[in-house]
Amino acid sequence: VLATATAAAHTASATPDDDLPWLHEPGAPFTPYGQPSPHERLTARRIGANRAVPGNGVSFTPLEELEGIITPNGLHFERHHNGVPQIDPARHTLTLHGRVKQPLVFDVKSLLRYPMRSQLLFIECGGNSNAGWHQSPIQRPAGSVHGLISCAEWTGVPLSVLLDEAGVEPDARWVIAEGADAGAMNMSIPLAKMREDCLIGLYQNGERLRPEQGYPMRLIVPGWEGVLHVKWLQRLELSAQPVMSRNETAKYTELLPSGKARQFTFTMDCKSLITSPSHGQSLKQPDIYQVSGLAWSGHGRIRRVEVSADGGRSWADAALDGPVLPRCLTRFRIPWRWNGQPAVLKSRAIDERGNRQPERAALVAERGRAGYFHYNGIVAWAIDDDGRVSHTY
Amino acid sequence: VLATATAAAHTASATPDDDLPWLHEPGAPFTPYGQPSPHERLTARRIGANRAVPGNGVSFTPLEELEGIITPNGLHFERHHNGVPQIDPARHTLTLHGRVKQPLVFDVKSLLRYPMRSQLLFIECGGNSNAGWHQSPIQRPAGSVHGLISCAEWTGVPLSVLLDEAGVEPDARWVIAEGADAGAMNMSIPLAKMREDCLIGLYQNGERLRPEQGYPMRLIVPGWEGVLHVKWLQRLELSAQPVMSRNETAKYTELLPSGKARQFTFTMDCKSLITSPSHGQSLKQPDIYQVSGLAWSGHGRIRRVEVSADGGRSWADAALDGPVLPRCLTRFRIPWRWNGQPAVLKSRAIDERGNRQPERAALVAERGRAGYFHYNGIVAWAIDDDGRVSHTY
Amino acid sequence: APSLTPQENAPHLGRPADPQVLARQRLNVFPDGSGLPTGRGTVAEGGALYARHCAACHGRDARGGSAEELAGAVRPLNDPDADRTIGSYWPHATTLFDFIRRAKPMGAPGTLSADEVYALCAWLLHANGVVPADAVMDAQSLPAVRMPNRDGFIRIEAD
Amino acid sequence: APSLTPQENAPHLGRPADPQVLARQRLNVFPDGSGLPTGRGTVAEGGALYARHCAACHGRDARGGSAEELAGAVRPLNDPDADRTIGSYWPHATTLFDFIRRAKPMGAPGTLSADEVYALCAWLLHANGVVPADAVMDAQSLPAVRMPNRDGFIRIEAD
Ligand code: HEC
Ligand code: HEC
Ligand SMILES: [Ca+2]
Ligand SMILES: [Ca+2]
Ligand SMILES: [Ca+2]
Ligand SMILES: [Ca+2]
Ligand SMILES: [Ca+2]
Ligand SMILES: [Ca+2]
Ligand SMILES: [Co+2]
Ligand SMILES: [Co+2]
Repeated sequence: VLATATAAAHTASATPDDDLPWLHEPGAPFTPYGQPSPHERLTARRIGANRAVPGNGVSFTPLEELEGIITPNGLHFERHHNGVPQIDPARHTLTLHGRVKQPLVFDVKSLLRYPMRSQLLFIECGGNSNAGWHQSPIQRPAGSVHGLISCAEWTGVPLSVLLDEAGVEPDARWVIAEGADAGAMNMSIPLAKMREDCLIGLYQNGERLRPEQGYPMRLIVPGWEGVLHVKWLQRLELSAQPVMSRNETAKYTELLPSGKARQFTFTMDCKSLITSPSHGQSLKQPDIYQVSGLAWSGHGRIRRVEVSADGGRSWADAALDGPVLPRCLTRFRIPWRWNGQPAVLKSRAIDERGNRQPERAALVAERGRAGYFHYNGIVAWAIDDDGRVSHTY
Repeated sequence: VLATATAAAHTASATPDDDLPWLHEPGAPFTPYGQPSPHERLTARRIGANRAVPGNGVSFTPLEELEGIITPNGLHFERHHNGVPQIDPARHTLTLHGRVKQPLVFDVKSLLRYPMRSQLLFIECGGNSNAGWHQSPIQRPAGSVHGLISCAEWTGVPLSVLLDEAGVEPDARWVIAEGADAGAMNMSIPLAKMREDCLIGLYQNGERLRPEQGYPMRLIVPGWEGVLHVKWLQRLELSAQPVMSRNETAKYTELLPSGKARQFTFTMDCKSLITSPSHGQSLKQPDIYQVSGLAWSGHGRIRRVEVSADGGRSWADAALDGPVLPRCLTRFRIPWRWNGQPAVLKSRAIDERGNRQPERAALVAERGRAGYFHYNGIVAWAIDDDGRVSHTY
Repeated sequence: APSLTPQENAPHLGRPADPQVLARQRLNVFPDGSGLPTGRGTVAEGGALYARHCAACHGRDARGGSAEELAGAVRPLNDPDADRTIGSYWPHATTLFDFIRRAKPMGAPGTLSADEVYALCAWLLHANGVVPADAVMDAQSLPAVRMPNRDGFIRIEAD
Repeated sequence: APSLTPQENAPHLGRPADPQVLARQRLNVFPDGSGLPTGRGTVAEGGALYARHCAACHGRDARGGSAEELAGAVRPLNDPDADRTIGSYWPHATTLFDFIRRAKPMGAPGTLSADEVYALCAWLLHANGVVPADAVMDAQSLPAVRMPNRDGFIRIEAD
């Protein structure tokens, strides 16, 4: 019945060129599940995959394209070893066994019946920003270097509830978590941490987990490195000792200059970076610009973020966008007048425990450059006198 | 090079039927923008559109399928009058004129240069839950009755910044906001509210606004009814008087039994509903069930939510999932032991200003049943002795 | 750090609006008639336009179609099933011009001329018994129309 | 409201696990050998399996392929560009069994038999100079292998 009238040309006000077509024709109808505007398709995860094993590698959250603290589900970063398993939730179970009084098996429907808690938390890959160890600063956008971090509202069942149901043997100290991916990745996590605040994650920003983030269930280990948040979780074995899996010995350990290696470095350290202005952007003319960035710490809340526009000679406090939450991304903002001359922008964070984000030089002095993981050095952007922004040390 | 070996049958452990195929084949590769699991495609917006005008109507957020407080962008509810305009951001502008010293035009790129703020806020349509006015309770899932509400982290430019740039004439009292949809919907908003906390919304849960939620820019009017958050915002005219548009006279006004009608009823009142258990679900056997729901108020933070399992004879305090934020959804939870007998579950909220969610009878007594908008009566679910849940009064 | 947290924290990137463009694009019509363009329309002209552009959804005599009832109110406003038509409920006649010009017809909104919108206003007001059959609506007569339910509203959060 | 906030707030919906299924599905292998299945494999058998399943990505003699270097470390661990191979860096031989059984080969993980995994462990340990050419790996000998970098790790957040 909709009479799609041949839009009679405007009689009185002939259609000037600034007339917008969408004002004069019915728009698109309703949809069951929305998608971003086609005009925003460049806001996407940048993929770094192994040519020989397409499911092995990472995809980065484009931090420089985003604002606020929430990462939309479609842009949450990925780190997989052999692709994303396409799991049928009806066939998936969680087995809790080992040093327990009664080994138990839970299916997905049952777990959805348990008490839950929601918490806004970041997940950061241990290898995030690892290019920072390189001798010369990598010339790529902020998200393509530091984008192995995302933040969501995770909802799930506290581990403590399931541990109580199975009954934990007194000599149990560790929980070995295993995923149902092609490689059944396994990690050892201290039982005390699992009891304290870990969740069986079931929801991500309100909807059920996305396949790339562990559907139908994953581990959530607040503030600790990404690999421990085992995706596609199918097994929890309690034991007196860690299993010493490949990803807690050969990988996710940090070689020191001495030749010894740090192991079981769980907590993601206090860190921040300016997302705008950042590499690849350009300041058209001298003017006021909004410096905006993200800060976080696995130890708790961010207490303070300072920003420098002269490479660290002087600093000013940035405003923190509330609510400032523990183990969660925090957005900081500070206006800056650029005078058209070369400048270097930096941010440094301090968390509620007093941990400070170190300068790169101090971090390298302490840890050498062969550690690969846990890079939380101060990130600096150089602005040249044409306003072009690039990554610098 | 990936040697897709013909997966030699497990020699030792012959493949039992419980063996999961995804454990033994590489998973899916990385993607630029993720999508929900196909196993979750039933979690979608339910559409209620006008047969003659497909872009006129609503689509509901499936609240009963979600958890936590964030609505994922693809499930944010829709209310449109003539479809979703497909706007090219390069051709879209915001014109600020009328009772200003200097009328100004802003393009999208420029607005992205302005100071911004992020805030977690609900947007609720004035017509949400309007079926509650019907004589008999509507038998549809919770989201299909009460799902014209969603919650996101909105990031945008405070109106006050643009108003200061244009310079406001002393006699200005109202701002007429107009969208660039097929019908250029216009609404009058008090200048004082616009200055106080309104935003030009540009980001939704971290990414740029979605088309259905107003891309490339919309108004955000914290705590006030949805129609005022004008989508696809293209014009702000300051004036001494409201324009008395169709949507603030013929619609979005509430007839009282006296025949007079309430007008300019901006703030969404204190409200709550249990999302689980809720209509259409069923409790398989007597056991402990987690009662979970949402509470919100346009006046500020939720102070308290009480839940009753005996139709309101007795009440208990539910736990509120932190952080409890002003003008934002708040998740409440309380465990409940169902004894297999018929029961009636209800929730009632109180906000920090002392406003209380009324029983339906009291609301109808005060406002009659012809008001259509601003229904915030207590929502009740009846459980029969087979555990089937249905909507009741 | 002098260059950080400068005196002013916002850039000034608004371009001065071109008065011609402002005038051409402005659709708001206020109860005092401000915003009404020059032009005129009669009840008869409106009737023909209504039949062509609107009757398909709103019904031949502005009621009984698939879309909103525009005229022919029977049940009063204090009836539980009150009829809320233009004549029985709308407080301002100028709202008709503001809405029809920007939103109608649904298939091609904003494509009616000022004369056509004035004519549709005339016919709809006449169909609601608010103006006589020979009424002519224009920038002076439309705002002068006194709607029956002019005083039917109670402002709750704005004075 | 007795039925609300009951004594216990969680249901008990875990089903007791079937010991046979547990034993069949369990992949974890601990440094003390717990979890290792019966079976055995020789360096020679491992060499043939490595050539067939692994060399394509890890290189003929476990280095120089597109994937990780598994053997042939040259630069020591205190060198800025240290080689971290199985022999130079891994602290436990049992990790090899745990990882290869669950994750290899990449195209069809978890499809190698216990014997085949023992054989691959034998060959890889031999290629790294950790066990002699006639070594046989099984549930007793594998955990007994002393890896060169056994004491190369400092536990930071766990004792
Ligand atoms: C294709 C169907 C269709 C056509 C053609 C159409 N309308 Fe409508 N009209 C509607 C719908 C549907 C609504 C309700 C819109 C809404 O909810 O925003 C409406 C609403 C209205 C209203 C507001 C009524 C109220 O009480 O809120 C008026 C006035 C109106 N139309 C007049 C017209 C005129 C004049 C024309 C012709 C120039 C016209 N319509 C053509 C479908 C149509
Ligand atoms: C299709 C390519 C491919 C094939 C075939 C393959 N691998 Fe790998 N392998 C890789 C990749 C890529 C990695 C790094 C994986 C990661 O980052 O999780 C790896 C990692 C490893 C590691 C861990 C090395 C370290 O230091 O962390 C071992 C051990 C290993 N492979 C052994 C084998 C064995 C044994 C086989 C044959 C049974 C095999 N691989 C077949 C690609 C392959
Ligand atoms: Ca919480
Ligand atoms: Ca670590
Ligand atoms: Ca210059
Ligand atoms: Ca905020
Ligand atoms: Ca209202
Ligand atoms: Ca019963
Ligand atoms: Co036009
Ligand atoms: Co198998």
